[in-house]
Amino acid sequence: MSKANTILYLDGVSVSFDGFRAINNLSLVLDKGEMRAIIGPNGAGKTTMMDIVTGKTRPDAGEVYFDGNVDLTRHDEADIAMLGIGRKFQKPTVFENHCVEDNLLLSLKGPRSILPALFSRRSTAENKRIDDIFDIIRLGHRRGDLAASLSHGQKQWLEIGMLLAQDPKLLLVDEPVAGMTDAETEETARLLKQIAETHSVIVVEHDMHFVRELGVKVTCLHEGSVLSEGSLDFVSADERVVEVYLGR
Amino acid sequence: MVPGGPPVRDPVNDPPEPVLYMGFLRNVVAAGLMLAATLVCAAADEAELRQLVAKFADANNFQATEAVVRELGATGSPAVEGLLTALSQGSLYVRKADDAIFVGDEVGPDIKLRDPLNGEAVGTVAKAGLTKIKVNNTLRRVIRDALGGLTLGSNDPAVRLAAADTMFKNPDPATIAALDAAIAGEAVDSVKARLEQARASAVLLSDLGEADKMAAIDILSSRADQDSLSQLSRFQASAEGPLRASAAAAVATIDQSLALWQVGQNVWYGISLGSVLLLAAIGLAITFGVMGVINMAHGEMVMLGAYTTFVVQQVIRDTAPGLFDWSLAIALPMAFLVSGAVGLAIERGVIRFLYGRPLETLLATWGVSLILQQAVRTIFGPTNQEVGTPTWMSGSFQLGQLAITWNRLCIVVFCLAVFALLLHVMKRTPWGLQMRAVTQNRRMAASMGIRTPRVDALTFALGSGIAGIAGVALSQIDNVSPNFGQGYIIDSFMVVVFGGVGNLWGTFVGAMSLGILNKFLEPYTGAVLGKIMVLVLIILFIQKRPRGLFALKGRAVEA
Amino acid sequence: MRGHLATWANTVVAGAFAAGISITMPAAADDTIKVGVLHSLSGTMAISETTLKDTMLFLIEEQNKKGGLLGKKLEAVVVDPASDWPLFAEKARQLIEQDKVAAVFGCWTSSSRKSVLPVFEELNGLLFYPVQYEGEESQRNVFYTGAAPNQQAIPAVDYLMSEDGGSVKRWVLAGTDYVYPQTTNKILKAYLESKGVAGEDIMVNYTPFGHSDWQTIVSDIKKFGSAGKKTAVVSTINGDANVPFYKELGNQGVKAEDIPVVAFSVGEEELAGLDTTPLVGHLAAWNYFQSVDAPANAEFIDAWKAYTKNDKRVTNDPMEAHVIGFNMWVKAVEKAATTDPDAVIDAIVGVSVPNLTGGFSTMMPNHHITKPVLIGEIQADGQFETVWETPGLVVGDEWSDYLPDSKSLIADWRAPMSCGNFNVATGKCGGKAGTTN
Amino acid sequence: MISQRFFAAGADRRIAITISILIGVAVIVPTLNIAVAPDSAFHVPSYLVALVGKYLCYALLALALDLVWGFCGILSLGHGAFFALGGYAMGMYLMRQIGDRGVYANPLLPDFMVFLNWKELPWFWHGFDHFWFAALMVMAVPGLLAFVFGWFAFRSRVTGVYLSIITQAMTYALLLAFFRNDMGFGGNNGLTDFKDILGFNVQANTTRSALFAASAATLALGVFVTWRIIGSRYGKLLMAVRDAESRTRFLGWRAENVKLFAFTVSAVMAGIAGALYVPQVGIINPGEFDPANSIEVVVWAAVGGRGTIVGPIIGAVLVNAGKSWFTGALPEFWLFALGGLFIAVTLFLPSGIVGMWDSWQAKRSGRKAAADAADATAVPEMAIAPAAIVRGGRPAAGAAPEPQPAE
Repeated sequence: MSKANTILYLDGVSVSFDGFRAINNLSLVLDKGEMRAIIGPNGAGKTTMMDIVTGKTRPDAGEVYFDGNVDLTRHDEADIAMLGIGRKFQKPTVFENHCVEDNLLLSLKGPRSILPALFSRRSTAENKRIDDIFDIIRLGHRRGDLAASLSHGQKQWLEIGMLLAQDPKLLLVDEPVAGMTDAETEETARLLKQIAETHSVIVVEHDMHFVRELGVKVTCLHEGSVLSEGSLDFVSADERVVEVYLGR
Repeated sequence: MVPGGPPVRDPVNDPPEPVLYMGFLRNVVAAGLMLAATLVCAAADEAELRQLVAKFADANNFQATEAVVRELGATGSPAVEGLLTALSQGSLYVRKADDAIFVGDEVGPDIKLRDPLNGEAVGTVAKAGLTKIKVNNTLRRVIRDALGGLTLGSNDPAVRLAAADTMFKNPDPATIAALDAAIAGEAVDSVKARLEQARASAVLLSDLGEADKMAAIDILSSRADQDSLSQLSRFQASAEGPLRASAAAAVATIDQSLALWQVGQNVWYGISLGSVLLLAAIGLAITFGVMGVINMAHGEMVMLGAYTTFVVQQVIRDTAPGLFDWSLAIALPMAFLVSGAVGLAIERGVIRFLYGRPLETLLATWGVSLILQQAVRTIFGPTNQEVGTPTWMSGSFQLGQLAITWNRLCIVVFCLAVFALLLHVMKRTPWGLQMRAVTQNRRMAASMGIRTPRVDALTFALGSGIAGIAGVALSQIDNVSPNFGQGYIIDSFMVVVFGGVGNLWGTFVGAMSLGILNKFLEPYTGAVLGKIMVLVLIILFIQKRPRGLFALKGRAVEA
Repeated sequence: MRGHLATWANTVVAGAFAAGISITMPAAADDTIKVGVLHSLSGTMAISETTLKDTMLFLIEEQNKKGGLLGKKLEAVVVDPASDWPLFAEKARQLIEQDKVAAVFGCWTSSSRKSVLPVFEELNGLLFYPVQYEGEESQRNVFYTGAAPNQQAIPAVDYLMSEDGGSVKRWVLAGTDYVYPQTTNKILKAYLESKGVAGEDIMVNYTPFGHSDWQTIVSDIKKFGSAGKKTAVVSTINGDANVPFYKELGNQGVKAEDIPVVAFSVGEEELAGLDTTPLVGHLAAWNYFQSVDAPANAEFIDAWKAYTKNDKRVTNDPMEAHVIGFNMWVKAVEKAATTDPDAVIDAIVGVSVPNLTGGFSTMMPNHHITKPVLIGEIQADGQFETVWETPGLVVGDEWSDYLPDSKSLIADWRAPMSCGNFNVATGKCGGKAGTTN
Repeated sequence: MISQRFFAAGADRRIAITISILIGVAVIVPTLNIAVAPDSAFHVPSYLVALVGKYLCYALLALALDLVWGFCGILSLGHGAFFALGGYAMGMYLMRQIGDRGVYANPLLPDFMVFLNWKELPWFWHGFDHFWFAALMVMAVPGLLAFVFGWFAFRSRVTGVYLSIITQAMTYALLLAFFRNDMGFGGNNGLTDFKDILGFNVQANTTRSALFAASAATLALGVFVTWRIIGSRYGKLLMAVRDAESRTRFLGWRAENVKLFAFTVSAVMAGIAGALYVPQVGIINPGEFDPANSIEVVVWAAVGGRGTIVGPIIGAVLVNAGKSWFTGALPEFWLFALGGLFIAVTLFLPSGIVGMWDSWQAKRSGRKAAADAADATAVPEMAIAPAAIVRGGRPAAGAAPEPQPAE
């Protein structure tokens, strides 16, 4: 396999915690501009995979490359974020004690050192960018409210908005529609598809309707390695997948 | 050993079995008499002795008293033994009226008098009518030496052994003959060995021939302790020729073996310090480690345990002095209950409103600790309270060249027992299971029918109760004062955090390693720098392992 | 909005001044003379200092029974500086400036004394300091009624070197690591060396405050003492650490006949927390023991026990120092017929009052007093028995003769010299020359 | 821009008032002390000047702690160490100013070195005869210690109680070290017997008043600086780190640097507070390193209101005023009162005095809110008090308080 045209390249990655193999010889390749859905039962290693990609967990073995030639195992979270990988957590994580607008302001692409942050003024370009993102995530009417006061779904969107503000090349989105109403789910699918037009995206999700709505290639993980890969129909027809989901 | 003093642990390595040696008793008595005979030409008769004793009345300074003691000692009469013992304990009196000498026992404001030689009761006199014959250290030493000579013939092997030790430490060539006699009559091997060592030390100072001295060097070097080392090195400094060489060799050997023992001694001190740390920290490992309550009042729980011990001992002293040796055993459950109850009250009254806000528990329990300290100060006063040590915990014994004190040994054993018990409670009992269930997943536990508030309260009470029984043990080595707990709180937090919060084994290993580390540093750096270095090492260690020694690994769910 | 801000501003201002206002409240009644008592009632030093507070209350009550002073009743103003040194300075200032006390009796540690010195100097107050200390100080406004090193340490060493004391040849100087032990040990070391003790026969050891694990040090002492020469330990270990130290000594079997320990900070109060049976024969050097056989002492002990309604309350040396200091102050005030500090300072030098050991103590021009020095051995009942005492009274020597830099200094607060550190070599008064306030 | 915000509504207005009051106090109190006759009702006695001056230094220390604890979630149990180091730097300057007026009249060595037979000035005492150098060290020493300590600790991601305990270990180690006479800082007695500061007698009323004014002004400056920091984008980031550290990392911020900056700034502020404190109380000794002192600072901040700017100031002044009063009025029982106060505050005022005031205000204005919804842009300061929102990442709604294992 060539790494050349990939945005993310995992080969033979393994990691274990206290003897438990969370990720076992996992290989996964994502092309530039691709959107991929990852499914798998609980404990399949989905979140751990994201931890590895974003630098939170170091793999015991294997290669992790970003954008063809950047070895991610040599960088920490902040570096990786600056390289252009954005991550949304399973549980919506926003700055609850800041207003919605400040949440985006802190996420905007730009220098990440202390002194500029201490003395910087908000530029018109930044204002424009924030307005644009508000248009995408449709939270403009709440911009002055505390993030804590948002509904669960709105927090999910805000977090996606924060990812967009970062302007990453690759977005890792962990269960974006958990706890959302059907209408919100639909809206989220639309939002992600819109994002995927300009970014590479990995979506981890349990909700099959949502995955179907995305209409992208699906990877099913089980016990830390890839069980099946292909279209959703192909994967859901795979007997082994049915087995791990339904039990024997 | 002060004759007639408090019962001290038998220093004999192999337990003396007087009954076994009944058959030799006659021999021993005979040897004693023989010895007496060699010390003086003729046994002084009683009248002569009384005359000597009467001299105490005129002896108005220590030197004069000392002279009388020496004279009495020189008589070699067993009759003066009781008299000298009494003198060294400060219970020999002069009756002001007629300058007569008596042994006296204080009974309230009066003194019951006994005859100094035959011990017959003579009557009771008010204190004002008597003058006590003062003794000081020098005099006590002289008396001890005098008794050493006298007691070589004692029936009790332990007393003979003590006598041999005294003579060993104060070698005098003039005693060689007496020692020879004693060795010849001695039936108990361990005592005989000590007598031979005492003789050897005397030989080194005598003008006996080279062969004798060579043999003496051998005997001393086989003893291989600090005393024999210093005697040999002193001898080496003055000796010449082959004697000097062989003394030097012996010194080198002893030095080497002592250095090894020193390592062992440091390990023991470290374990002993570690077990003190563990005792202090183990309750905190529950309240802080398991429940997440930053319990600044933990030290005060320990203090309450120590004060409970004090109260228990006071009651025992007043009502049943015979039970005193059991006082700690009685105090243990009491302390557990007292501290546990106070802990329960704190949990129900304050802490339960603060769960989930660990840093605020710090504030509230800090307030609680101030109140408890001041309460104790108001009730018991600010000064130290006397917590006695049961006789079975006093003194020390030798294990090879290790000096092990009984109270430290008891604390180590006790600490291990508490730890094992706690592990058992946590791992093997339904209550422990509930406790673990509640701390791991509260809601799940609640829905399984576990009454979580009750488990919280009992867990906190358990942690506090354990702190209380730690207080019982620590009262044996430290001041029992209102500030008692303050001295342990910082160390306890260090231990728990160093070991890894929430892990009992971590606390155990943490306490022991900090204790041993401290004791190995202390000889090189001194106590102050040693402690600073340990603190710095903890800071550095936490950089390396930000969650302590025994951190739980895994995909920690982080917000 | 305005209203709420105003309220809020009030809170801050009220908070800031609450202390001052409420402290001013107890208005000074003119028919009493106030006496400040500045001893920690909480914190680490409460253990020692609380007794001294009680002593002062007792003395004031006794004096009032005798009709007070200058026809007025005495009134005690007790504050708690809580073992917190800067708080000592704050409280001293409060006592002098707010409560207008005529004299202050207080402090225990050197740090607390050092902390209040500038306050007493600035506000011209009077401080009676009752605890043995390292010396090297003489201040116009302070009267040192405790022992200077020459009134405690040096006689103790002299005794141990004497035949009665066991002709000690080898010395362990063990202390808590702070100024008093450091200075005392420095003086002792110089003194011992002047008496021909070799450097290798002196072992100096320092431990932190509140040190509780004495295993290593006691075993080191044992080892040091087994070299064949008679060895003694001179302990300047601070109060709190003494109990575990003595417990360890007892348990490791260090007997007073073999290695006696002479302590300068262990008195009856400290021993009250200990079973002294294994410690019989260890020594302490003080200027007073409860066991001293003197009528004045017996009378004092009885009155004290009656006052505290506690038959077991012990007395100790710093208490006696307060008794002497208080009586000296009373006498000086009577002599000057005023409580004005300047007048009292002038009047008090030369004042002589009975001490509790059956003699008289006199305030010297250097603001230290004359005292007998007693060496006592610990008895099984927790008391000391005097085994030796100086033939006469010893004058407190503020500037040690054994430290090179203080050799040539003297203090004399009488006019015209009126100097706390007059250098006899240069003929100059160092530092605050001519400071009368 | 600044002046506009300075007089804006809400929290900013509160800051403006605080600064105005402090500057007012800095001018008025010394005037009332010096210029008004002692028998006048308006005279402020010197005793009060010294006392309140001390409180103001404590307030600055509490503010410094709150910058890291309230706004960044770093519970430092070792802030007393920075305070004490600043104090020692100032104390060393004051010692050197004594010159040959010490009791031994040694022109070079402080008295405590003379009687412990020191022959020459240790190297780290050099330079302290210049005020500028001492002033620099007042900031540099605590700042450097905080920087090095924080650099290691934050990089290794030591958080929560682990961090708190190692800060405690730090101050405890320093306590023991400064107790050692060999360190050359006067051991247990510390540095004392000061004579002059910048050529003025430290005991003179005018000097004391000037120091008071300096403390009040410095505190005002501290409030201003803190307010500017909190209001900047960095300040938002600081609180973001407090609330969701990993989120900031995944956004590309280096959370360790964010913390390190605040920790260092806070240490410098604490050092300055210590430097102002020393000439006013006249002594600095290792007691200031006592871990219990650092815990007390936390208590002040909590009583006043954590995560607010004025809260710690109010807390420090109130608790210390209470302590001054209680230790005089109830010497035997004041610990009960103080302990009871701490318990009561945590139980009944969980977000401190300011927090309670704010929530009371919010309730009151909540009634008006329907009519006056336009004011929504004015964020009340309470909003940034974490106590009011979510604790330990657990939704506050309806959940009963429960224990959680320490992290």
